[in-house]
Amino acid sequence: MAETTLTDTRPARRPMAGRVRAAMILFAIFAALPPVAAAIDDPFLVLIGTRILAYAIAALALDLILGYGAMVSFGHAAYLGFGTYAVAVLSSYGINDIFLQVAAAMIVSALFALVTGAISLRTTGVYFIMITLAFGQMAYFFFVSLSAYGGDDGYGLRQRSTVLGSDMLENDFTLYYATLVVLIGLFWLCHRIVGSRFGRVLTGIRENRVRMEAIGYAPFRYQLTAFVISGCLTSVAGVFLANQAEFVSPAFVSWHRSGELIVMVVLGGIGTLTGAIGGAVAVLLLEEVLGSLTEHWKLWFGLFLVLMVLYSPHGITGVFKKLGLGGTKQ
Amino acid sequence: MSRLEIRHLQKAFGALKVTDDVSLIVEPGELHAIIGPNGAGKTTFIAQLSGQLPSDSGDILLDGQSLMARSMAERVHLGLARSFQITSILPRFTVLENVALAVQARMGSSFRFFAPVAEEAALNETAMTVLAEAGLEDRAEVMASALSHGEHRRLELAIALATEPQILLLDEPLAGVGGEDAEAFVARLKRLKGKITMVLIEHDMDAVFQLADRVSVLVYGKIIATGTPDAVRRDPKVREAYLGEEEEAA
Amino acid sequence: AAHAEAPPSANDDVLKIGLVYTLSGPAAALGEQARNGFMLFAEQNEMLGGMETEIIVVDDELRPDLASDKARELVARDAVDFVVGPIFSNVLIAIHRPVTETGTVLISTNAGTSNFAGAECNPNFFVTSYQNDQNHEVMGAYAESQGYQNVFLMAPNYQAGKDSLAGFKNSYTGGIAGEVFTELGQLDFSSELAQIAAFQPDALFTFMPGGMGVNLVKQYDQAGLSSIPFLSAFTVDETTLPATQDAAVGLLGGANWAPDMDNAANEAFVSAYIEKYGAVPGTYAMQAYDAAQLIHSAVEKLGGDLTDRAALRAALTEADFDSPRGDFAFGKNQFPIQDFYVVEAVKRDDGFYGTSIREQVFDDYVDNYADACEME
Amino acid sequence: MLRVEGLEAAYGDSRILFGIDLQVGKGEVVTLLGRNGMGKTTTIKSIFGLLKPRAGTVQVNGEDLTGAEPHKIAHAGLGLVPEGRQIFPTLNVHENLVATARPGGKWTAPRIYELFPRLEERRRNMGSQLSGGEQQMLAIGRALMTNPRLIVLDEATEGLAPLIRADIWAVLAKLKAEGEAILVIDKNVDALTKFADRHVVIEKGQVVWTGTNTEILATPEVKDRFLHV
Amino acid sequence: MTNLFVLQLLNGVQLGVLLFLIAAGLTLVFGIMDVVNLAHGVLYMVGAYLIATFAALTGSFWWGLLLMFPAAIVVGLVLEVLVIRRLYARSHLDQVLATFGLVMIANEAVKIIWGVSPLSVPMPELLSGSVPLMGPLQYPVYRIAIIAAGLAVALGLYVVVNHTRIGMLLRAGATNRTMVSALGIDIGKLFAIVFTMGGVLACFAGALVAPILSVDTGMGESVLILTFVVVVIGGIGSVKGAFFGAILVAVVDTVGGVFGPIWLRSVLDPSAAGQVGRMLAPMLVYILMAVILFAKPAGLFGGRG
Ligand SMILES: Nc1ncnc2c1ncn2[C@@H]1O[C@H](COP(=O)(O)OP(=O)(O)OP(=O)(O)O)[C@@H](O)[C@H]1O
Ligand SMILES: Nc1ncnc2c1ncn2[C@@H]1O[C@H](COP(=O)(O)OP(=O)(O)OP(=O)(O)O)[C@@H](O)[C@H]1O
Ligand SMILES: [Mg+2]
Ligand SMILES: [Mg+2]
Repeated sequence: MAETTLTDTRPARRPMAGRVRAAMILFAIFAALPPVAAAIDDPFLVLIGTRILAYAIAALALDLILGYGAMVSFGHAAYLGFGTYAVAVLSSYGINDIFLQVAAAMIVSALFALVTGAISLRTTGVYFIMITLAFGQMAYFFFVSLSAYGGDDGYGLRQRSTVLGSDMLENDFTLYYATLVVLIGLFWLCHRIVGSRFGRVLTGIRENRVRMEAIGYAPFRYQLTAFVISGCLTSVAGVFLANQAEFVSPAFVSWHRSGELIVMVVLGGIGTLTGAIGGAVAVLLLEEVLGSLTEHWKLWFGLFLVLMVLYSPHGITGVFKKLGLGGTKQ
Repeated sequence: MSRLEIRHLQKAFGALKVTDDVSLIVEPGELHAIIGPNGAGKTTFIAQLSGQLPSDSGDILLDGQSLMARSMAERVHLGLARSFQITSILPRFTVLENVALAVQARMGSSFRFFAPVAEEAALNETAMTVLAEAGLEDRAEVMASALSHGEHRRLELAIALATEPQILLLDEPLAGVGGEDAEAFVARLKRLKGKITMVLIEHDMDAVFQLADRVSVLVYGKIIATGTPDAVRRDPKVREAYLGEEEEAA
Repeated sequence: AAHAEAPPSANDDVLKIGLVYTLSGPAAALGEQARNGFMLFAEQNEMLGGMETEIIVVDDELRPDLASDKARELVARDAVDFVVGPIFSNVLIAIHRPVTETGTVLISTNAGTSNFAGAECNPNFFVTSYQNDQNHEVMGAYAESQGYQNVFLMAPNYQAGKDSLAGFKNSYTGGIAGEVFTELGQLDFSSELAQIAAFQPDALFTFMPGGMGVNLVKQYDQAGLSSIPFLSAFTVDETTLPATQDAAVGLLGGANWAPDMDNAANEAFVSAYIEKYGAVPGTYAMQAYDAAQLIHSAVEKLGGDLTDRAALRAALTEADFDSPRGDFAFGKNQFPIQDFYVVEAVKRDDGFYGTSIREQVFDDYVDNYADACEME
Repeated sequence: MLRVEGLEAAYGDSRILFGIDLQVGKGEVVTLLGRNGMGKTTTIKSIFGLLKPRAGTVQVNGEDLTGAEPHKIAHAGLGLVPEGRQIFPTLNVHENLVATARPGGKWTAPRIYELFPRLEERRRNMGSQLSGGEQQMLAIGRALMTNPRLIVLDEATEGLAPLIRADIWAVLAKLKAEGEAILVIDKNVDALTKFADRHVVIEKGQVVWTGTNTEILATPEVKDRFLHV
Repeated sequence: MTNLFVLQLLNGVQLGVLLFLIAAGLTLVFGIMDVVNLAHGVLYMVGAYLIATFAALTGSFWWGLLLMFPAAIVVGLVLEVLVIRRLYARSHLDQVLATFGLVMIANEAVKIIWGVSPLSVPMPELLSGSVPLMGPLQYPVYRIAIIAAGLAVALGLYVVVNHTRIGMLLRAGATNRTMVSALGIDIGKLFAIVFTMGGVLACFAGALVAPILSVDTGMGESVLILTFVVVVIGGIGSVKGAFFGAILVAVVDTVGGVFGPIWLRSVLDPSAAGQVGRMLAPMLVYILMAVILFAKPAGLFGGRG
């Protein structure tokens, strides 16, 4: 979405230190959650927490291409699908090891991203959004047609994944911390990618494609690489989601999920990585909290979104910056 | 330094023949100016040379090697760089980053995913050298969008030079640059002369006649004259099509 | 996860029940009926089973991924004794394991998928509705009995749709004029109706729940196809009749009950529902009402002591209450054994639209999967 | 006609203008001179309300229009040829001319085509498919089509061939003869001195010299010091 | 067979015309004002609810339709003034987020106001019944009326956008708002009018389908994606594109849905054909879009990407 960024007058990338600090604070809070949940005797918090962490991984992966590459993929839920179904399909054949499942999810995702990305990258802007939606929907209907795995009814898992033969993930706390460790690892990875040579080229292409070509870059290769990386990382989120929900279904692959991922990233503040994580937390927590307060929570959630856009142009990151937290001065 | 040879190049937009069988040789180290009325096809010609626009037919040879099948990026790696008539930079990158990206394009792989690029001394130092030559060193940390028009033009050239081209295609580098800045700009191009082969499009006749070794006049897709600045200036066809009487007084 | 936790909340004297229904989106009408049905009984009997009762209503938004968390929240955080719901099969699959593995009882008041009726039957899982295939089988048997030779089949292209046509064919042996899968959520059936008009079958059998059914019925009428018998399941019922009104009158459906059934329990239920909610209850409401009755009867039997899970299950299996549908008993898979009917949409004497019993098709019908259940 | 007093403006935190005073009378041609980056374009933007002034006033025909919406200012009789042309890329040449035209004055499409025959040849071309110089001609034509009483040209001859540039000077001289007011920014100071009435030189956001045409011709130091030409 | 084909073609055209009515407003707002409005589907739903309400109040479809228009104008204007107006200068993603919020608000509000049960609107007497088509086949009058109304709107829009000064200004404003206003045009007012007009068209489409479809809270969402597909296939901002895109999508969907399986059966064995057919049928529209965008990355009639 090249024109998307035109009205945005912020610098392409700001000093990272503040954001990393904000992410650290977030991670510390995450790490403290299970003890707190245990202390107040509410183990359910850990389960919600795991779901939030898994979506945070997906949002992070999406921000890599959306925020830094201006590739607004509206079909990213497909990769959640490859992740969740990798768990379901392999476990139905007795393969429960999480490393094998992640590897399978990534390989399938990489192939899918490679093919659909190569086609989608012929287009830009809203056309890109829609063509990725098309591929996302194809993946969706593919999963719907998997009668052996319940079609659109979905498929309940009989057990969670194992880690090198150990069933430690059956413990909700362990699953939570495993997801957190993966999130932190991937955040670090994305952070490095964004600051690398590759990341700078990617951002440059977003800013001015023709100029980048004129100094000798072939944009397609870089964009496609980023697209594939993002797809693979998203599928990791799917593996953890399947373990959290203990069942898989095309519901994880519907365009609503893709849209929700975009909402998380944009609400958090695009192109900040930390924002994507914050956005995932905000969206899912608000759903939880508003949902427990009122039957008409969607009304309030919608209102919140509208007001955020109107009054805080840079999402949640913007709010924190205004409050003097998390961001760095320019 | 390279030699550029253009053979029977063609390009049409619908019925409009914008480049109409153009053949031209740019000798190594030469600064070859192309002048011509507005809409004559000069920018189109540059776009064809750089690979931004595909050509309908004809051939472009760089040191004897055909460029026709090469992409824009590949041509840059072969040493062909260009500047844009309408400033084209990365507005939300700093001035330094704009140039460093061009340096990076030349210096090895960009498929490096981990090492922080901002700390790569080699890139930054080379970029600073280029900026210093362009007189932009004290603007290095400024967001490129905040530069004035004149500074934009300088940055535009600096980016092109940072790719260390063998041949530089300049599309109206002086557009909107006035006074002292323009003089400095011309002086800068003079210093580059002989080191790099250049193709210059410019409507500022002072600059053209000061800088060019040879001048070609492009009128509606066809080259109507090629020669030394003096010869071209005296050519009545050129006066009629392009220069008018103003230049006589100047 | 495998939590072998103690049965939750066994030590306090509040009876906690979680309702999981779809209460938003286009399918919300179904969830509302079910919730109303359950609440009707709960409010008539403030203390279910003689215990102080707390009911937590949860909207699953027809999102299975979300529902599994919400169900777990009910079990882990709210420590409910029973989870009641849902409407849709995909939600059932998502919440089944999280609820039952903790020892909490799950009572489905609508969805009854084949896996949970057969090999995966579960002592903590009860169903007050039917096995999903049964209503379709009713219509198949009816078509068979009418001697139709050429039936056109149509269902949305998703799992339940495929199951429905399979169910119909279980008990129908005649010819098939055409078999069409429409898009899920399709609104305009002009193209399918054109095919029906071209084929002129003996009858149409369709499964078009919710808004799809409303549209199909209206367009069926408008296309002038009313002369072709319209056999359906979950298409013409009390949730859609307010929208289709006259267009649906005379269309047939398969069901385990209709609001005009002639027995005291039913009269009490229907009139109370109409009075309270100003609408005619459908099967969704009736089955949820029965779930409330079921809990009431079992808890009362145990005198409010839910610590002995085996005793609780035994009390539940007895199904000792008066269902508005008359005969009701649990089979060994804890799915109902009940009668099935062909019902017809009518304009009722009170001005409302509703379904009405036309004829009984099955008596004390056991679903086809019960044999595969190895419980007890 | 136009009176600007104490105009101050900034982009975010960076202040650019520090009190610009400027007047253009009826039928007067005034130039705004200064080296690159001194704030000429910023002045124009502030006058047109495209950038909200931080302080100072902008009056058109005695009416205070400081910070008013751009369309109100334009309606008061100002026509703009902006820096960088800003042609509408999705409209063809003819549409570019007529879309924002304010009929009723002497400028009509045929007259513009008479002025720039090249535009007539390309009249079905989309704005995005014009050469740089053609776009520049179109921008001037488009501003004239609003039949302004004061036309403001920001680097209107940038990128034009010498022949065309000469044409434009001739047009401006003609406009002046017809009594129209002009505010012009251009680096060809020599050409300007042939028909301008007064000159305003700005440096670093402040007016550092003003004077009549004769004064500037008589004091070459001005050009040396502030313009370096 | 040919009869059926013709009938399906007609059905496709009718669906296409309806899609066009919705897509036209979307493509205008999108292409011309550069606003991605996810809440456009909501307007379609609101149109249906409005006519349902007014028709029930007055007891007449025609009065309902007549009253729907001023109400739709009010809805459009309020939306523009309160929210959309502030989104013009914002990035597409911000617009997506805000209008997504609007969708949630509207769906919930509709639920609160009208309840969750679907409503229905009676078919006007004048347009009920069918006309005989070739052979034994009939075609409902009401659907013919929809086709006629859609074609009339299409023509009108085409003229306005491509051959009037308003149309030019809109196109100009889409790419460079500041310049248009610097040349003396009150673009704010102009955009408000266009947005409202697009909204009214969507409401009109909703009102038109109310007699044949059920009026429920999900109807906005179900058309939204399809409408975007139409707009993108046609090329953003092109009314002509929206028209042909809508017809193409609808015809491929209807005709492909019926004749695709028949064709599949001729190349595959029946059970495989059934399976493949069921998997492909819902993908058809998306496959069409992917293929078109692959061949023409800016849609059939699109200029910009
Ligand atoms: N994409 C296009 N489609 C159609 N015509 C085009 C397109 N691009 C350029 N043209 C036309 O081709 C001709 C040559 O344009 P070009 O930009 O090469 O001219 P130029 O010589 O650089 O002029 P200038 O000195 O004014 O910049 C112009 O008449 C222009 O209108
Ligand atoms: N959008 C912007 N944001 C921040 N600073 C800006 C912006 N535009 C211009 N500037 C700064 O304002 C100053 C004045 O710019 P302006 O464009 O008014 O100069 P100018 O006199 O028109 O120069 P030129 O002759 O190069 O066009 C410059 O230093 C420039 O860097
Ligand atoms: Mg040019
Ligand atoms: Mg300027």
